[in-house]
Amino acid sequence: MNAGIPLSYFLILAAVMFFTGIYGFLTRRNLITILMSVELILNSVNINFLALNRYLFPHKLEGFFFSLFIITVAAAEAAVAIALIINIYRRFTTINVEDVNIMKY
Amino acid sequence: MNILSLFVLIPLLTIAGIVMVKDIRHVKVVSGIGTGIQLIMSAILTFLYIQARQSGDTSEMLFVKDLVWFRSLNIHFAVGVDGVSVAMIALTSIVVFSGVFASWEMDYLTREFFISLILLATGVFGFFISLDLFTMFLFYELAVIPMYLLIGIWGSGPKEYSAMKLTLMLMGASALLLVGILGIYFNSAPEGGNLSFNIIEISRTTIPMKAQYIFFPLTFIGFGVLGALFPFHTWSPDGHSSAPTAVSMLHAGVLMKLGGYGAFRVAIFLMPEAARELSWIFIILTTISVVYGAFGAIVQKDLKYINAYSSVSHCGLVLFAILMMNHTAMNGAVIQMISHGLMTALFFALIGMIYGRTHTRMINEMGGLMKVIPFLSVCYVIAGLASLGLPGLSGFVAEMTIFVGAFQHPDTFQRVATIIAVSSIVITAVYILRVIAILLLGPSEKNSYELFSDARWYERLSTVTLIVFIAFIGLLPFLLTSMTGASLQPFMNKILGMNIF
Amino acid sequence: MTLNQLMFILFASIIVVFSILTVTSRRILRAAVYLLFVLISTAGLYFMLNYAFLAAVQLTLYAGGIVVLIIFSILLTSHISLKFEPVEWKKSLFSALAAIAGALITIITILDFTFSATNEAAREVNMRLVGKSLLSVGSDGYILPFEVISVLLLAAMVAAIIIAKKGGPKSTDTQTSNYQ
Amino acid sequence: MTDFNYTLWIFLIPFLVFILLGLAGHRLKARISGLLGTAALGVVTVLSYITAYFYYFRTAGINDVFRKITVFDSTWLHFTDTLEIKMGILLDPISVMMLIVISTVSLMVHIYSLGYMKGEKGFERYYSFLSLFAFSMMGLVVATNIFQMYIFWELVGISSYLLIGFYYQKPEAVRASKKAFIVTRFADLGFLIGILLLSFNTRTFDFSVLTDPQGTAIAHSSGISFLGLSVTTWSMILVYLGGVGKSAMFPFHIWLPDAMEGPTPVSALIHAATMVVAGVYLVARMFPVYFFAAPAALEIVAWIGAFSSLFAAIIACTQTDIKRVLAYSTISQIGYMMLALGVSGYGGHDGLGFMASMFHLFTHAMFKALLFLCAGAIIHAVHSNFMIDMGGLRKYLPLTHLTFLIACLAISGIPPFSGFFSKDEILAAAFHHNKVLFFIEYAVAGITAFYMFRLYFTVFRGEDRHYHTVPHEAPPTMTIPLIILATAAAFSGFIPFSKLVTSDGKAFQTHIEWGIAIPSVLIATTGIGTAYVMYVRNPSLPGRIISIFKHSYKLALNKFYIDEMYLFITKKIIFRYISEPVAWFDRHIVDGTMNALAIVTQVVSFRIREFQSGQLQKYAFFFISGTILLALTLIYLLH
Repeated sequence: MNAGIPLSYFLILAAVMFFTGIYGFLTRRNLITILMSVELILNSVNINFLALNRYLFPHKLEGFFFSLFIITVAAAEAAVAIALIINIYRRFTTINVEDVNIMKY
Repeated sequence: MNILSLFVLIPLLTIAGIVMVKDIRHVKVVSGIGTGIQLIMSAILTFLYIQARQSGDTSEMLFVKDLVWFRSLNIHFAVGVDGVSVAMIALTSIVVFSGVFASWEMDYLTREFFISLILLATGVFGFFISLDLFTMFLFYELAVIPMYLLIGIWGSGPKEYSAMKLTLMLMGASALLLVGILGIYFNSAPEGGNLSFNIIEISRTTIPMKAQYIFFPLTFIGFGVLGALFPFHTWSPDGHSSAPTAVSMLHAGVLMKLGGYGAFRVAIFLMPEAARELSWIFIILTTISVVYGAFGAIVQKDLKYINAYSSVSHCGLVLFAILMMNHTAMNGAVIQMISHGLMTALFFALIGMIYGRTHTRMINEMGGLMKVIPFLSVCYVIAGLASLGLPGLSGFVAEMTIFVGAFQHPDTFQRVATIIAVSSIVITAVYILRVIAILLLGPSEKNSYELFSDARWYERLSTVTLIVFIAFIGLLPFLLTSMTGASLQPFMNKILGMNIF
Repeated sequence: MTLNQLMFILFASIIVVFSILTVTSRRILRAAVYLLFVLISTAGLYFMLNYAFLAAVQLTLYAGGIVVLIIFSILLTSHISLKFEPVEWKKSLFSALAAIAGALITIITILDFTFSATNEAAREVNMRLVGKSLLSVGSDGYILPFEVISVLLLAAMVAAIIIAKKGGPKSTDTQTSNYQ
Repeated sequence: MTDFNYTLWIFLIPFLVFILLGLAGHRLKARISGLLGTAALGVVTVLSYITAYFYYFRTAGINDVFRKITVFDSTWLHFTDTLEIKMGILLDPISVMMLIVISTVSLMVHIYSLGYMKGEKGFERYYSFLSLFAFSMMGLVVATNIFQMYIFWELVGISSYLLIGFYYQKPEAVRASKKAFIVTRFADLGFLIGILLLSFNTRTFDFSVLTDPQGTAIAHSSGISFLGLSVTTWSMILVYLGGVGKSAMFPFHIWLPDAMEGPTPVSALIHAATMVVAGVYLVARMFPVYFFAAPAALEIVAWIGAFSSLFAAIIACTQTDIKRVLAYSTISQIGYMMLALGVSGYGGHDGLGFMASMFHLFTHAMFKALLFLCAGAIIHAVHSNFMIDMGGLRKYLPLTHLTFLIACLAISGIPPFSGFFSKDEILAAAFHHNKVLFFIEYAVAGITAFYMFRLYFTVFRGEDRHYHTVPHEAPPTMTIPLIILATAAAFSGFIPFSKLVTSDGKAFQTHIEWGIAIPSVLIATTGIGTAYVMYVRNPSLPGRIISIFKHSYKLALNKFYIDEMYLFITKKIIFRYISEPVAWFDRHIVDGTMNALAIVTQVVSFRIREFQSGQLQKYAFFFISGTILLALTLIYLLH
């Protein structure tokens, strides 16, 4: 199904997505939106893994499994992160990342 | 057991003894015994040394012992002494012994105080016996660190500031020193072969000129800071004035000598070519030190400041003499180190004792002490006279040897510098006599002075020990100079063998 | 233009547009929904790459699990009509610069690089193969990561409960002081 | 007795007594320590006389030349192969003569002090210091090398310091002792630099090499020149500077009048008879070097001597403190000796000035010590130093009066008293050398006679003052030394010095040059007459004269404000303009730099600390920018 589409298209798409995620990570102040940016980043990496696996090493499964595990880890991470966010919200009554700065100096 | 290793071992055993003693009052006794043994040991060492020399042992270092303790970098625990180190060891044991008795009245954290004090002494002894640059540096650090605690905890006045300043400056110096030592190490085998930290081995090779130009100033300044080289002397007034008595004694008496000794044993001995080329810079600095310290002392009001500035002046003279790079001046430098060590220790001991009675160190708040505490006052006068170079006391011998030696230098520049340095003897007389006149002489107005008791037994022991040695050197200098003078011959051979001539 | 290309362009434009919307939208719930679109389109890409299983996982886990989790937490922590303050222009500018610079470098590098594919025959990824691989050792066995990931999941579960749970000695202190 | 080994005891005995009294003196009874000191000095005196007898009349005079005998010379401090400090005993005519002077005056002072210092606190300390002084002075005169001389030079300086400051609770005494030490120390700096220069040029400290007229030292001396004078000349001028300080010549004379704060016997011993002539002795000791290698320096010696003698004589006329008059008179007389050396030649009759100088040194020691001891007796009787409190003491103190008169006549140069002979030789030597100097000394002779008899007439003649207790003659311990010294002052002029103490050791004939002697006696008599008129016949005259010469009188009374100039230099220049700025510089610039370094470090570290802001996104931003930069570098810059 991928005939006629060069590998670099996938990679460029992933790069754009990745840096959009980065931009979000740097600008967003709400912790949940930051988490969403992280999800974007993870997905872009997944696309890369799979595209490279499919185009360059179709006889192997490393990329596939890597993506699989990344998805799993992302799930775990999201769960923990949201738990953390809720806890932070409870303690600081905000989830604004700029207000959570007692870990300084 | 090598006799030199005992000099590191005995202090450590003393520390162990102090830790184990139950009654806090016995701590002093243990320290006294430990340092007393040390004193006897150094007498034995001196005796053995002279005996060995007389029986015709002409090797550069005696009682040599060499243990490898870090093979991959060729670091050894190498010990050995020549006449200069023997003299310095004797000085250290005298001052430490006297210092313990001078701090007999210490009652705050006594145990910890004496542990730190003796740890400091360990470092100093280790420094003087080391033949290995790395071990030497190690012991140097060991001597500097307890100083921070001793001043910071048991000091007076702005003690934290002073302790911090002193430690930071000395640490900065040791950073330079470490670079210098490593530089020497990596250039210690210019024709290939094993790199070495051993002073004797390095001295047989010639470090490349390019390296010398870089590492000589580093090493010399590194040691010079400890020897109160202008403009790196400012730790000295603050440090001394804040330090407790025994620490001032040890610091001015012994620790500052590490600078002179190191500059001479490491900087000049291993890199004589660069020393000759660059000495003019340092001669200017040391000449400034000598005169400037003396002028600085004139207007001070705090006894310890006066003495600190006077130390700057006298220690400047040590470095000055070393830079002249001839036999007589260097010999003078060694004697000056010992002489200054003894008399400045005496000064600080007496200042501590006077402070213990009057609770002030400001000279204009005191007066006429001669009448109420004659013993201490006479000791102070003797220390003062030694400091201003009265014949018959050690200061004269040292200064004259330096001046005559320095004046034999063939270059006019050095001789002019010598004349400037010589003029400090007048300024010294001014500030010494000023203090004596204000502090000791004149009428004693205050009634509270009547209550003062003159020196107690431990104070007498402390001061008399020092005075005996001051007078001994002053009256019979040839005994000391023959011992140190002969040991300077290898230096001279190396310097004379330089290809610069 | 083949259908494949058309599909790719469709998915790619959805991904790019909604990614940007996700990170710029000032309403948090909308951002979450945009993220959902992105994730679904990504699943479409997986289909295109012939990894149907993974696309399914993506749909269920991401679109079904994580996004729902995120929406829950949004509802827990903020008001539904919350509208963010606009981002500080300085911060936005520098972040954008960093992101664009990074993207440019990456893209240029990708375009410069010539990828060389192997000639070996492709291998079909089906459920059987995945299951076997996950539970076997050897050259195609992933039992170790599999076990590790299962422990991780367990740990994450426990951690999520512990963290989110009220109480704990320290937090009680803080909370009591907060409530007082 | 001709190997002179016993001379070692001449300076060992006082040293041992010093140690003994210094360490254990306070345990002894005061009287015992005094007697011990005196007895020891008695032994020393006997030994000195024996030495002199054997030296002058038994051993040394082979072929009428007095040899230099080095009794003993051992290395004390080794410098280089050629330079070392030795401690030894050198006997030659001048050192043996000095031994006599020192031991005699010392013994007299020791005995005198038994009475004078009786009951003083610190009696044993006093005797221990006196012994220290005797030891150092003996060591100084018998020195075999210039460095030994310097060592003992410093030691006499310190004994002088200790003795001037004997009454250490009296602020004036403390100040005076400090001043004396520092002024002489400053001069000694010149001495030391001179020694260094000289030894650098000649490679020796040893007198026997240095002063050998045919020796290498003198031959090699005309080397490099500096500012028109040879280095040797410079070094000899610097060495002479030490002598100027110790002998209180202008401009370093300021310490001597103040030194009168010390006990009077000390003034007699140290500040009149012995220590202050050390400068003269130094020049005499180095005389061949001066004469052959540094004639310009010798000229300076002569002029400084002449100027000081005139200068001090003028001041002496105005002083009212009896001891200060004597102090200025001492300066003036030492000026004579310096002048005599300065105008002297070398060898035979040419060395008349040298011989005269030594001769005058000897006679001066006797009569000046006598004058001071008499002054002590007077002060003892009236409890004041000031002439205004004295008058008509002739009848109360007959013995003191008589001895004082003898001393006055001796110092004024009235025959047949000793001063006449020595002064006559000096004048003769000056006459043959330089007429200007000669006339200055003529004038000084007159002024000397005037101020001495001014002193004499005010104290012993005139009206009685109001005395609290009736003045009475001193105890025998004090009067016996007076009598002995008076005898010496009267008759020592007949000692044939030209046979014994000459510049090259060879005896020569002298005769009194009546053409010079008679006018000098006349001038002295005029001085005495003027004093008689002014202070006995017509006591209102001085006041009128003063009111005429108001300004010059004030100038002289205030010692030409030299003290104030020194005070200005020390207080203002050294303290205010050097030391305080140095101290300030040290605190604020040098230390300030160090502190500034510390402060800069601290400020920078506070700045760096702010990176740790707790702002997660900032960290991320830095991380990502860093990564991008790193990627850039790795991809584009390194390829």
